[in-house]
Amino acid sequence: MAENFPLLSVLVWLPIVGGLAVLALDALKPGGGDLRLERWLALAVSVVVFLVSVPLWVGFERGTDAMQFVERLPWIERFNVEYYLGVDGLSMPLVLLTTFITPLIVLAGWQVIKEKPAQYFAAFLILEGLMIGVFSALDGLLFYVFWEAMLIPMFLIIGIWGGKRRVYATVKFFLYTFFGSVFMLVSLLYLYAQSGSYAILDFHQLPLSLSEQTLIFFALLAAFAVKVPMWPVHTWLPDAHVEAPTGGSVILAAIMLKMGGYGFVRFSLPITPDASMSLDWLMIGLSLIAVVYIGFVALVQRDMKKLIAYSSIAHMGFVTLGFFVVFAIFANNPDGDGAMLGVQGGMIQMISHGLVSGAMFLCVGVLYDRMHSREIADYGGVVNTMPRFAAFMVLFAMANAGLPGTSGFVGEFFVILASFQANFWYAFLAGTTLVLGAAYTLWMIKRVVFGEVANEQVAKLTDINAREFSLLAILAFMVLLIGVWPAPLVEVMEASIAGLLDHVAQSKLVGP
Amino acid sequence: MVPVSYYLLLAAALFALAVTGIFLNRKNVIILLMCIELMLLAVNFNFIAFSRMLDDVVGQVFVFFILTVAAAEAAIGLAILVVLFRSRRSINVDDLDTMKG
Amino acid sequence: MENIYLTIVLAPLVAAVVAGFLGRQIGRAGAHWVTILGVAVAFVLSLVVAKDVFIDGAEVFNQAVYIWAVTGNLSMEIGFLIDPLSALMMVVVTFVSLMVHVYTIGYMRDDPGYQRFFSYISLFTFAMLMLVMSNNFLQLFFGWEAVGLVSYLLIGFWYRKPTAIFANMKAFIVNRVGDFGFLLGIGALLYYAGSLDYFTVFAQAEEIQATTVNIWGDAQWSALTLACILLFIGAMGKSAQVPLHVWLPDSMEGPTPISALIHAATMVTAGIFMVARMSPLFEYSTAALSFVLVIGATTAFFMGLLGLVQNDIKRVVAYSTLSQLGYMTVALGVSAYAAGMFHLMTHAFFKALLFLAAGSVIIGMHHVQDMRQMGGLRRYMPVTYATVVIGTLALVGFPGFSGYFSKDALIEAVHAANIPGSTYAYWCVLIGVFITALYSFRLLFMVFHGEERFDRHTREHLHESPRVVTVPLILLAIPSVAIGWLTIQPLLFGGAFAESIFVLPANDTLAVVGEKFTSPAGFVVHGFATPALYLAFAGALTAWFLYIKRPDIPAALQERFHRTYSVLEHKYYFDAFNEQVLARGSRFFGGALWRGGDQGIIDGVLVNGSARAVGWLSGLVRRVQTGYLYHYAFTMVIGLCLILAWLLTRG
Amino acid sequence: MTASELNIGLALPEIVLLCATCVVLLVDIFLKDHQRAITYLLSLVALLVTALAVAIQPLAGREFAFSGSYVMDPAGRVLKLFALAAMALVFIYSRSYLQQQRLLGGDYYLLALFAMLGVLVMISASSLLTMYLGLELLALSSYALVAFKRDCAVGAESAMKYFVLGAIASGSLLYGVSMIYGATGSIELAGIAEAVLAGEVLMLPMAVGLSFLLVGIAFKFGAVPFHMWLPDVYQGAPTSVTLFLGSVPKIASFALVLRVLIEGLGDLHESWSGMVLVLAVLSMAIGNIVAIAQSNLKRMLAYSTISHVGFILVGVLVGTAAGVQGAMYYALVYVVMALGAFGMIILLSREGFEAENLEDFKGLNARSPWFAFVMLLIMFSMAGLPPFVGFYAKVAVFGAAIEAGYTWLAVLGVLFSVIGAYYYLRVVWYMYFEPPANEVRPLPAGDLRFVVSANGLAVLALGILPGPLLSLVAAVIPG
Amino acid sequence: MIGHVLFFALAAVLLSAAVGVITSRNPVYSAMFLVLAFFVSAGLWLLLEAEFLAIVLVLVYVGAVMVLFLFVVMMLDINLARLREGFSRYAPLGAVVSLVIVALLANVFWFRAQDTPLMMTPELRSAEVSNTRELGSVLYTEHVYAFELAAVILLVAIVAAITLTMRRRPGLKVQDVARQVAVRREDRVRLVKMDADKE
Repeated sequence: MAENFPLLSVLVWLPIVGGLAVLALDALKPGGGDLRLERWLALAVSVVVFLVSVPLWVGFERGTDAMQFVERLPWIERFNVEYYLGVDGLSMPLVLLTTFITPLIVLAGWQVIKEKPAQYFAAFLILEGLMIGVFSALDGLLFYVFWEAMLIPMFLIIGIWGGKRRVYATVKFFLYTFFGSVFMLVSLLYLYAQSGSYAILDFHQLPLSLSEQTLIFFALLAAFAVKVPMWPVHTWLPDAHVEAPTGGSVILAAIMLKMGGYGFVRFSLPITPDASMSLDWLMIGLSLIAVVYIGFVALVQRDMKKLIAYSSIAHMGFVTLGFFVVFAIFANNPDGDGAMLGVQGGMIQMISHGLVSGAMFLCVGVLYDRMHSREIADYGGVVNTMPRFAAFMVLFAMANAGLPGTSGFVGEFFVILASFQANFWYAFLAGTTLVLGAAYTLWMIKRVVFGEVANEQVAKLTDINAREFSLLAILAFMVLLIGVWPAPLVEVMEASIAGLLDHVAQSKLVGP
Repeated sequence: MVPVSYYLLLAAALFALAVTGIFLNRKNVIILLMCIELMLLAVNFNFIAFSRMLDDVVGQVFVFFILTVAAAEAAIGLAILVVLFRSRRSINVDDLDTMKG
Repeated sequence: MENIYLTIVLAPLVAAVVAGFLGRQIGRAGAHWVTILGVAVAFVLSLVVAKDVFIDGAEVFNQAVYIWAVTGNLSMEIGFLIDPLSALMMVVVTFVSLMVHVYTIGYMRDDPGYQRFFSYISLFTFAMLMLVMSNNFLQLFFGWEAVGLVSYLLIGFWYRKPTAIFANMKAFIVNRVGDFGFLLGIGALLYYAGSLDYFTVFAQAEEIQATTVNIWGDAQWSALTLACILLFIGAMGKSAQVPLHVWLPDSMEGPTPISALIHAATMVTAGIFMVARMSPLFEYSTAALSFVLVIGATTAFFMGLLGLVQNDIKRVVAYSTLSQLGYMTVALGVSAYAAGMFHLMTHAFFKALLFLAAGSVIIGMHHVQDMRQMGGLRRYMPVTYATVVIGTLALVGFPGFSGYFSKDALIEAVHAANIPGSTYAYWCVLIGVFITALYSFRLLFMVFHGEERFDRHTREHLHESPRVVTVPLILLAIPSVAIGWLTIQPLLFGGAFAESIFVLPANDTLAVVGEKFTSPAGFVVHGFATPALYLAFAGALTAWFLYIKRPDIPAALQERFHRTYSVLEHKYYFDAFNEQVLARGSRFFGGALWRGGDQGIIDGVLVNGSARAVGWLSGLVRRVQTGYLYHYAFTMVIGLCLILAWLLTRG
Repeated sequence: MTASELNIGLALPEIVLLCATCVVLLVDIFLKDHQRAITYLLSLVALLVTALAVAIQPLAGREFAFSGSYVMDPAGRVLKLFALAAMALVFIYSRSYLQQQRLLGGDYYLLALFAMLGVLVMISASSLLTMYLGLELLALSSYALVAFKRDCAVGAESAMKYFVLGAIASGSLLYGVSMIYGATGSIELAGIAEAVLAGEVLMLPMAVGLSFLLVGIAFKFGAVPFHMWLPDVYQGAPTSVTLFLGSVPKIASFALVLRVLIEGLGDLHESWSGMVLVLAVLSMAIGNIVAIAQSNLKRMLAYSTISHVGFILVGVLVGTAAGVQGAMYYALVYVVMALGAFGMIILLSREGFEAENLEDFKGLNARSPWFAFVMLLIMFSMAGLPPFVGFYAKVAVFGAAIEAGYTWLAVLGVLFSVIGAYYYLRVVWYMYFEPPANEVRPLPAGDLRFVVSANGLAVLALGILPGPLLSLVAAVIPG
Repeated sequence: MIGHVLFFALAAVLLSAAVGVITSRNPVYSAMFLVLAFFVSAGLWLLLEAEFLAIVLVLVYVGAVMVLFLFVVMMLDINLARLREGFSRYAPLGAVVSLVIVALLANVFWFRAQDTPLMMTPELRSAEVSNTRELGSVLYTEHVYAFELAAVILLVAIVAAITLTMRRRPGLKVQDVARQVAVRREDRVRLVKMDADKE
């Protein structure tokens, strides 16, 4: 492939154009017509996008924290905004995660979506392009554009194809995230006013006083904490997940939550290192609350999706814990050996959670498609009628509980080890997830999968078909692969994280 | 002759009366239109007084135009009043509350 | 050699995968043949390795297989450490596993999940081998949790049985509590030693011991003590030590072969193995050793007592397992790691034997497990009877049987120890011998002797189990008898574990025991000079008296001491406490957080509350827009006044 | 008085428009109802010709005419062209509506053309006198337009309210002008600026004048607390008139602010910025909060207008070049969005039925996905979401505020925009998430269909490539 | 001195008339008070030597605008009884507001205006100066643009007034010649073909 092939642009725009093409295809044959064409087109587009994204992995130069696949054009000259794309070890895996998950979502909605399928697939394709844009934008305003624009398709996805309380859920989702994001906008504008540029890398170098940093930190926190979501701004997530269609839940859990985490490493930590340092106690505290508090809350959920949603919050707590425990480690240990472990743990946890929670939601989707219920109490003994499905479900449940050998383990392991380097009690509280995570996940599995056939509907269930099987199998393969051999993933991130930590370790305060 | 500020004060009082008239009158729209005329009259006093104070004719020119516009305004105001009356059979200010909130 | 090691590990894995994914294609026979082949290969190669290590005295093998991940300066690897300790474990694991595989063919003959079962137990063998062969903490934890997973799957193998799926969840979660400590222990070691590799960590044991850490208040702990206790919490979960023992009796809900394999012979001993492996660390922390000792002693004695009141044949064996695990732990506590390992090995054989024999009885009784409905079975099942007798004698420590050697050495070592808690431990293990004999013979008499308490229908179908069942029994009976005699010399006193187990000279209780040791025969003779043997005889005699001579007495005793009995019957109320207080408390706490915190405060007050506030404000403000012209004009005038007043007062 | 002082050629656009309007007036008298299309076309031609006159005018920076009472500069040219284009769109949108509602007279076009003339005059006003006359021209035409659906009681009521309050506002404005005249001795903006700069000003009368002037300006813009007319008028007027009121006069209002506050009284920025700040905050707050409770879309959009005015005023009060540019950009962008939004209401209206209630948008996606999508673009743009043009308007305004040190104001502003997002979302949710109340598919005329689509896409296109318009604004408002 | 007396006298009448305008319950009275106010204002303007405007005020307002007002008042058949209901409840509030405005402005024009040009008394001008000439000389030159605009505004007023008030009554019967001429036979006569009776 040519040196200056605009790979990232293609990744951003191809799905968007593809989505529009799907819509156009639908519009050109009014009155319904044959539905197959659109979904094949959607699948083709998403698969092509995935294939196009593979060179990112192959051609990625390891061992440097420089941005790669950079594209840079002036965009809004008045504000010195650029169309500036590029990836490093932090964002590239997330781009790949996005391109990997989207075809699965298209497949997951294959026959299930009866109402306006073309719009459904188009929404997801457009969403994909915007999400890739978020991960690859290196210009603050461009980032924000993608970040916010993403809300629109998601808003529609939950609102149109969601469950009974979809309107409440989707409006809550939208306003919650919008509320958080506008603070980020203000901080971006402020950074622009100070630096005269919107390039994120310029922001990184911008010296700021501690009070400025603190305010910017909180502004960014508002945006990212809502997205992650961190306690106590997490309550949109269970509602959104519960009401969203399967594909929406998957994309929400698998990718959208990661944007918050990504925001921390791309913005908060490098732009406001001193504020992050001085406020690490807050972030660590919130993360630990997320792990423990949410763990208990998850225990009592009666709705499968809600339970998984809560478990997502707890798992994302590990991400933020990993990112912010580095400061405590620095304070504890000047050479900061474990800091690397923390950030890497957080990053891997993001990727892994993307796969595992996505898979869990797909599993619930499989059941929901058949029974139209998400209530745990409506199930029981599914294994009797759906043994193959049950095997997958148990596997993903185990991954969710962080069993070694699955991807879910890697991140938690890293983060717990790292937090021990900061403080025993951090590790202690984080470690409770071993028990709590197992408890809520397995209790659900026990009630849903195992036992005698609970009722007639369960007795009539049919096992997963080839489409569903292949979906789950692909995810299972990835989950196990990362669990057994995370080295390649760790390797691509290594240099960028090292660069980040070097940067973060240096104060950028101005003045006395 | 009296100082300019006398005229200004007179105009201020007139203006205040006109304004008060507008929100005190709850019955008759026509009186509102008259109050508006009073208000413009007050403004005209200001202009003429300042014109004399500055010894500058522009102020009076302005008054000339205000008078013109005020006449046009009165015409349109009354036309609207007629329309209103035809559609409602009333020009009671209290009745003009179909739109609110 | 590396290829051999890899083959040992991978053969069961491949077998498991084949049986699991292609179960339908290869059929039932295919499934058991492929897995038995896999485990047999592993067993044979393990023997080769054992010969290499023990007889040829090969160098310790310590090498990475592949790099799992590298972060910063820390390299995490998957690798093997082959030394006497792991070699011994490999042999024990593969042998018992092989026996269980064979036995399963008969036991599970009619089960619809036949292939799945074979796949699971092969997978278990793989996981257990990974655990014992590990050369680092990461892989140790991997294996540790993986055996837990398979245990979970196997306990819940009969997934329709409500008790089974409750038991498996309980087992996993209780184990997770242990793993929680274990992981923190690993975290501590990584923090203080900067590595996950065994030897790198061991080399720094003394430095870590010197480091102090402040956990709570002003108390200064040795970092090593902290790490060791945390690690031991892991062992408490896996090896079912009080108070994390509650899962093990319930795990008997699973099929009997796995009770033998996992919950008697191998997995539950992982904790013992781990502590032995970590001996270079534990040695430097007397506090940790005392902790181990007290926990072990408590388990050994009090869990044995519970065995007396159980009527389910498998549960009796299960409590006996708990008690014996306590014995092993006690050995670890007094630094007699080798004795612990020795008892682990002998116990693996005779306890697997007892479980499989119990399984054989259960097959014969058509899955009736209540001993009160048995009796006089020796006539119908002679082979089973014979093997049970052997197992029982080994268990109670009849001189010459394997259990005798290991248990007696262990008790002697405790006697020789003088760390805090050793006196308590000594009395516990000593009286434990009496209890052991009592419940063991109680089982023997209730099942095989006395009157027949089963119905006619059962009797008509009652017969000896098929060859695939009895052959493993016989094969297991051989080491149950002989292995002690054969191996006590090299294992305990010959320094076979010198390369694996490190004991500080000051703690070396086995050396004290060894001073009197001349030969196995001498050891047997010496046994007659110790109280243990007589206590065992007393126990057997009591059992005979109560269950053969005067079967009415137990009921009377039960009446008489009903309060004590009730405590025992309720297993000291551990389960009640866990369910009523911990589980229910967690659910209550979670519910309170959910309803009160999430729905009440965050959603109710903050989120929807602010939405409501805006809505309310909206309704309020819109009322200002009355529709009346004069109000509009008034607003404008007020606005004008305010602006005017402000500008005029400002300047 | 020399020809060069008169410089009559500079006022060519106004002259052309006036002549064209007279032609339309004369032609219209002789037309029968079914021939009104000619009026319509002639009106469009009038706008086109005027636009040409604006466009071809040679312009070297700032030029004055009529002894300094008329000014033309690049900013004025941009505003004029924009206003003319908006007006043309208003006509195109209105044509079929007028037919449907049987409002067949040519009066609508005529009055609107006069209003347009007023707008042009305001844009080019460089003395308070011409500004006043332009404003009255616009206002009087607007009053008449609001009332022009004669058999509609609501229309007459809102016209009456509009008229009375508008007259008070003009009175107040005039009072202010008289004070400024007294304080500076000039009614020409350049003269006023000069006097201010030289310090030859009577400060107290100036303060009084400023207060009254601000009331007038705030009223024209519709800023709280001088906004009370706006919801009633927007709701009561025929939709085609609301469409007009919601779009073109905003440009005139901005011109008013630009000419008077920035160019004339720019050096008194410290005096007036505080008051504008209060107006801006109140407008953002009240507009957004009250809009939530509305069920009539026209009324809701009226409140949304109020809130947008608040945002525009943020740019104004900052007073820096960036702020003024932001305000101008916001005003232009707002016009585009408002046209689209009201255009959609027209599009959904049919004979004897005005789609002015939120309920009427229920299930639009099921009935007409494309128009639902267009409305979605416009609503999200109004809510200030990227990648739509409304977002950059907010960026421009708040960016300027932050550069000038008003970070807290920007925070407040974005918070209100979050509240505001709710009611825009509600429109989208009605269109997309609710089942349709009826099965009526809107079948608009071809030109309407085209223009609405183009309008919606413009919102998107200007959002994806916002650079040119921003640069244009930056170029015409020098720093 | 005479100037002062005249001013105060006229001012008093003006304010009284204004009060009359806003308090009269009959719009006709209000209109008459307004006329009075205009007359008095014209007098005051004469005092200020703005003769032209004074005359214009009387001519335009009293002669045209007020007639228009009265015409409308008479034309519309307004129920005067209802309109006479009082507004006393809000009168105190109105008084307060108007006093506040006056106070604020008085502060500027009086208390804080000493020693400023506001306190200046304009000098009487010589008799030769013609106010009308003065105005006329600038109205068509400097302010020609404004003048034209004023003309347009008047035009708008005409157009608007006609538009709003002229109506075609729906019930009005008017001949449409074009339609009469265009009538065809088919529109008027329908030939019905009927079968013969088959009794």
